[in-house]
Amino acid sequence: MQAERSNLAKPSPETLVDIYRRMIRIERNDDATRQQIKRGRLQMPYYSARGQEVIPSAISTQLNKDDVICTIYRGIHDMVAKDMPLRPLWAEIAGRVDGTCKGKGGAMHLTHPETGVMVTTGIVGSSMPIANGFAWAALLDNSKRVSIAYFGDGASNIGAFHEALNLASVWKLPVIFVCQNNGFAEHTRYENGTGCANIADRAIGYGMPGYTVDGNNPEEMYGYAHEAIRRARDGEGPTLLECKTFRFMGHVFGDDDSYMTKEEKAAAIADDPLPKFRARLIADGIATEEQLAEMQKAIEAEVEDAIEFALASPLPSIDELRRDVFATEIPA
Amino acid sequence: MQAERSNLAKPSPETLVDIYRRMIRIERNDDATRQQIKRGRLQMPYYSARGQEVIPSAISTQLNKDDVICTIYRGIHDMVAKDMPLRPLWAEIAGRVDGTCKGKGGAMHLTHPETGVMVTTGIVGSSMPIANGFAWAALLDNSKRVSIAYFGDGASNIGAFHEALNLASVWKLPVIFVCQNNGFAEHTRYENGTGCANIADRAIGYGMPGYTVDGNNPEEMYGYAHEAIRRARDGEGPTLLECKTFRFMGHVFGDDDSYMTKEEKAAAIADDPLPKFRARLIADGIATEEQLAEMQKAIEAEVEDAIEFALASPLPSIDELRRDVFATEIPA
Amino acid sequence: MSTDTIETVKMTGQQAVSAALFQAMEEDSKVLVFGEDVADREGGGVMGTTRGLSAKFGDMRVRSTPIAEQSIIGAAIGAAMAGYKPVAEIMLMNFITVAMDMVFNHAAKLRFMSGGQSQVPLTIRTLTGAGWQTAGQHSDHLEGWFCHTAGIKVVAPCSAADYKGLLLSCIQDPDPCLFIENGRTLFVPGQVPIDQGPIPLGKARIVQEGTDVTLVTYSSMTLTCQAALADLAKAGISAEIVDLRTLSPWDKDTVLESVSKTGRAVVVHEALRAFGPGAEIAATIQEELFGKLKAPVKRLGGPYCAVPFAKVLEDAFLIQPADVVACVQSIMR
Amino acid sequence: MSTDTIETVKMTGQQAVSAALFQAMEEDSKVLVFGEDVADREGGGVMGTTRGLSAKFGDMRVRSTPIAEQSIIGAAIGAAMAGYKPVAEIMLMNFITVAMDMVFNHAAKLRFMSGGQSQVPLTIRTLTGAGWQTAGQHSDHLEGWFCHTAGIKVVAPCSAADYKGLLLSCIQDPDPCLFIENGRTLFVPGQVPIDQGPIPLGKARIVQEGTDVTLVTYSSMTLTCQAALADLAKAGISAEIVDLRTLSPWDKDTVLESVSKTGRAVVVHEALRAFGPGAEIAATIQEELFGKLKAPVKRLGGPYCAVPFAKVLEDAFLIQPADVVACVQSIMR
Ligand SMILES: Cc1ncc(C[n+]2csc(CCOP(=O)(O)OP(=O)(O)O)c2C)c(N)n1
Ligand SMILES: Cc1ncc(C[n+]2csc(CCOP(=O)(O)OP(=O)(O)O)c2C)c(N)n1
Ligand SMILES: [Mg+2]
Ligand SMILES: [Mg+2]
Repeated sequence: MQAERSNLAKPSPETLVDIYRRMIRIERNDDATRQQIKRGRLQMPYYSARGQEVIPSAISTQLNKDDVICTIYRGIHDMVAKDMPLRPLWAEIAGRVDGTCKGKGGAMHLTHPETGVMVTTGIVGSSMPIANGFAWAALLDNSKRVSIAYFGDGASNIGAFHEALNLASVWKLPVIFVCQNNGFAEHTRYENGTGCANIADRAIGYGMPGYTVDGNNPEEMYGYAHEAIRRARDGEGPTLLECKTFRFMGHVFGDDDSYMTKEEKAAAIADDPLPKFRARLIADGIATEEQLAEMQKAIEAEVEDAIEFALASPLPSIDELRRDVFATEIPA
Repeated sequence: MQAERSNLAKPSPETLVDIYRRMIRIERNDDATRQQIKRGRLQMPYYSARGQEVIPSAISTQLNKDDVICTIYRGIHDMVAKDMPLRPLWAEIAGRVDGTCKGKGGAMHLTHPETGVMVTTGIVGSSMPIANGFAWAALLDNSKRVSIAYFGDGASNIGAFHEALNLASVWKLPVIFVCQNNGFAEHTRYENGTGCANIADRAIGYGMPGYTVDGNNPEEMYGYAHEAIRRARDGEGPTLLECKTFRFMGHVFGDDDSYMTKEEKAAAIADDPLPKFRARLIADGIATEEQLAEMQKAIEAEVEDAIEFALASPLPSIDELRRDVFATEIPA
Repeated sequence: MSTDTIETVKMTGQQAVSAALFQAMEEDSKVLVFGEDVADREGGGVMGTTRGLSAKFGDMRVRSTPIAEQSIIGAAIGAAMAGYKPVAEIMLMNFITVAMDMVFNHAAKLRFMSGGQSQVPLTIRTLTGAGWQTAGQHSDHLEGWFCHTAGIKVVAPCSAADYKGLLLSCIQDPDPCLFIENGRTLFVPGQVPIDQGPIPLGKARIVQEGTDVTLVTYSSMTLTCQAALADLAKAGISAEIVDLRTLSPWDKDTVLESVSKTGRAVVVHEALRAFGPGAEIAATIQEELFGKLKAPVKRLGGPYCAVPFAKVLEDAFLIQPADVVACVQSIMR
Repeated sequence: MSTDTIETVKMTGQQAVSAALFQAMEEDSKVLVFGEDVADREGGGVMGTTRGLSAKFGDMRVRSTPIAEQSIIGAAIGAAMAGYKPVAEIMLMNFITVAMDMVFNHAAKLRFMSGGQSQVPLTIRTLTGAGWQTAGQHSDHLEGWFCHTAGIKVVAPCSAADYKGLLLSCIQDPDPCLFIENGRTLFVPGQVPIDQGPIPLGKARIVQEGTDVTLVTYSSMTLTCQAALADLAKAGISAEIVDLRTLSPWDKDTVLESVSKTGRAVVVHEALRAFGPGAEIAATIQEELFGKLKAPVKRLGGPYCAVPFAKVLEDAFLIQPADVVACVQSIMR
């Protein structure tokens, strides 16, 4: 489905700058993560979202702190966009006590309720049924809270997607299903795993609106997200947003890209939304070179600080194996 | 989607009579089953398909013996339509050694490979992923065999439906997904469990044709089934058929129908496809009163014989608990 | 164990479950009930167990769902994390197989993986058990899988009073609980104290005191063991019956105390014997009471096959009182 | 056990799995391989284990699938019933939770429920195990669930030769088999007889002969037990290591024979200790060898929690050689 661009809400200049702030914060953080892994200071499989910054940034600029997200292993960009503080984030991926999860969850299971990051799952599709529960709770609370489920294109082929979208529609839940369609599921090209031309085509099967959006276009992403959020807050029910994008670093950081062509990868990177958007902001006089450089410096300092904080944080005690299994600690 | 009625294949007079033969055989067998349960000669939960006779009859008249079906607990009509012999069928639901499954599977798990009844599942949705496997095997065999998955409207809301239809589409499998939409899932009305107006609307989400068909109209059912079977045999891939119908006996034989209105039930029964079709055949001179009475008497005799055969068949030995777990018997 | 002294009312396990749900929803507005056909519009449950709840508490707190167990448990998890206490019904235990990811990878693990930030005070009610000729896909006792899962409690009552008291405790518990109803115990009437409140999880119930052998059991097999008492007595054997009621965590102290006294133990459950819950109990007893046992710990459980349809086979599949008697006798000499 | 006499080649478990797949597909045109990313177009598997198969046997016999485990196992079941021998890959064991209905209610039961008419000669390959910091949803050893399921065989090799020989047997077996690869054993090189054929299912392997205690183990913990041998020897303890290799059906005879000789047994596995596979083995040993044991049967298994992320916690989660030594010493006095 295509809502006419014309009547899509437009982001204000301030909002555009805020979207950029979230994007550059995601990118700087991602870059630093890859550096630390290369330098052997972090050990973990890392699912970089480099290239997908626009999607959660354009959405999160319209979210409140108490709006919740359920995301996936490739979700640190979604968390950073939701303004998760970087110190506990880094302490977590470094497996330290000051991590969001005391080092017990790790990069694939970061959780930070204060900023609305409720669930990060490593299971394809599973963010969606759980997001419904938060949306149901919002209705029960008579709150206008919105619940967002982030997932990938490949995840739209698993049963949980189907069950979750149907339930959300029947119950008219204030939830938004955000498919970050980067064209690949691990090594499988979209069309080799997915029966339909656009994932948004599936929305009609649930009686909900579905939009195929250029996930690298900040204005367009903002506009469709605005409509989906409005529907949720106005009690009109769920929306499916298919956001087309590309992941620059492959499935897991370090894998070989033999399953994609050099050309398509080069083309995608040449079309990197981040520098393009930055140039646009300056060209249109929405922000100045200096202002954005300032912003970037501050963010780089924040990242640096988070890394040092994380690596200085102690390792968890093995007593943690007996804690948080249940509310009450398991006796030794 | 609606393929124009005009270019649908039309059943020959002989075929119409054959469809009726299957329908009356289903109905007589169903009636006898309910009588035997009432008389206490059978103990089992019975999921009558009274009212849904047209669907598998119009399909099966176009199937070969080696075309396979995977059906569900409410599936005895599908089996009878596929010409499963009644003696082993009855012996099975009576739990006897001469049953299709030696009495080990029962009414919910009848299996009869000779007539292509490969799987009967008691799990909602599970007939579909397995039917794909038979379709894949047909491709590997370079055979024109068709695989049919029968399921209900409620089953279209479970994950297995989604995964199966998507895989079938991506693999272009010769499988037909036949949804017998009787308007209820146990006690839940269609619209209270299903997000879309028509289940056929979901087909586009898999890039396959989907048709909403009057499942009580033999010609229409025949025509759409013909198109789906043609596509499968010609290597054009899967089709979703949503066949609208009604179940006269509730979810499980004996349940109270408080969840449906007397009016809708009365209206459906007044519209019983069986007598209507019978009258049509005679009115149009396609068959004579005598001919159909003859046919019915023969079928009633077949049913009678099957009942007597079944109830005379011995009970299984408890050694059966050690048999058929694996290919080799488990030592006592 | 005797309830003569306090005022009781006679009700079935099903009525006790219903009473617990009404009481819990009454006492705590955060308690929700949902699952397939649970609302009154759908007849208040296929078995009628949840009948009247939606009429009383409204259709936002009591909701019927599509047939989609992953989304049922998923929604329950999210609502629980958001501060509610959902009681999700999985109509029959075999159907939980389509929701194992939600139960195992999520409900049971989210508290741990989040370093204690997330809590999932969720109760899953489900019904199962052989005896109704529902055959291979509607009768299995799968509690063993969940006992082998860290982060979820497993409860399997037998008596009407336990059905009420333990369900109340599951609902109040801050962690996920699997509450298993059995088709042969659910409709058995029993005396339930009129003011029956929560019964603590993890505490067994001595159904019968005895001196020669301890029968460690739960759910349907508690009835079977009770039915064996007369013949055991005839054979001059005094059996003590321990109904675990909660399987995970199970009441090691009560079991070990009883077996220390009797010197013999037979573990009896409907679930398959092979790699079943009884193995954990037997392995623990032999380890803790090594050298103090008069006989090896025996286990009775379902044979290694699917639940068969034919009545004669289903009866053979289920452990019968005579099997219990024979097994006990085999270790009395 | 020594292979010096016969000609061997050095390869990892992964290479052995690949060799078995090539050999099986070569020998029998009915053998199929499919799962997520298994074809060469997708790189021949995320780990490269199936690399080269689709190039050699074509993309009808070797197919990559969408991310949809229910439909993967479902298609495998149908193809198996239609006369093929599918080897379906579930990338990691935790993902089988979304396909439990297909495995449990269907693959394992169809032969029985059909009275022997249906056969499901299906092999499910899956990888798991802690040690790679993949944390709570990518590391679990769930074999216990399948051992407690009637109608499916469970295989969990450790050595490269066993990876090859047992996978060949699973593929040829007329019934469903779950073949469990472990991330810490899969890449360990070992000597494999050049003509390594099928190794019978249900037969254990004596990895090390000894006289004082029997270590009953499988998969990753076979390596851990071997690593404990030196310190055990230092402590003057001669340990016999029995690698079960097949868990269901397991090799009772070999285990009982060994324990009859040593008089002591410790069961060691990576799966959670609570209600784990080790309980069945311990319960069986105490029952069969009652009165003949010098010490209680001990069990070592994963602690009751999810697999943690931090390396220090993951190491503490996994049984270490020192834990094995300490446990053995506790029963030597
Ligand atoms: C149920 C399940 N099956 C398989 C996997 C393994 N896996 C992890 S990520 C992935 C690809 C997911 O692709 P997509 O949904 O497009 O998300 P992306 O990684 O592209 O962001 C797969 C198959 C999993 N985590 N869960
Ligand atoms: C996975 C699963 N969940 C729930 C059930 C219980 N159940 C049996 S039939 C049924 C209703 C199915 O409705 P529908 O698909 O419309 O088929 P119908 O019975 O109307 O023919 C339900 C919920 C089941 N068998 N399997
Ligand atoms: Mg993707
Ligand atoms: Mg229906």
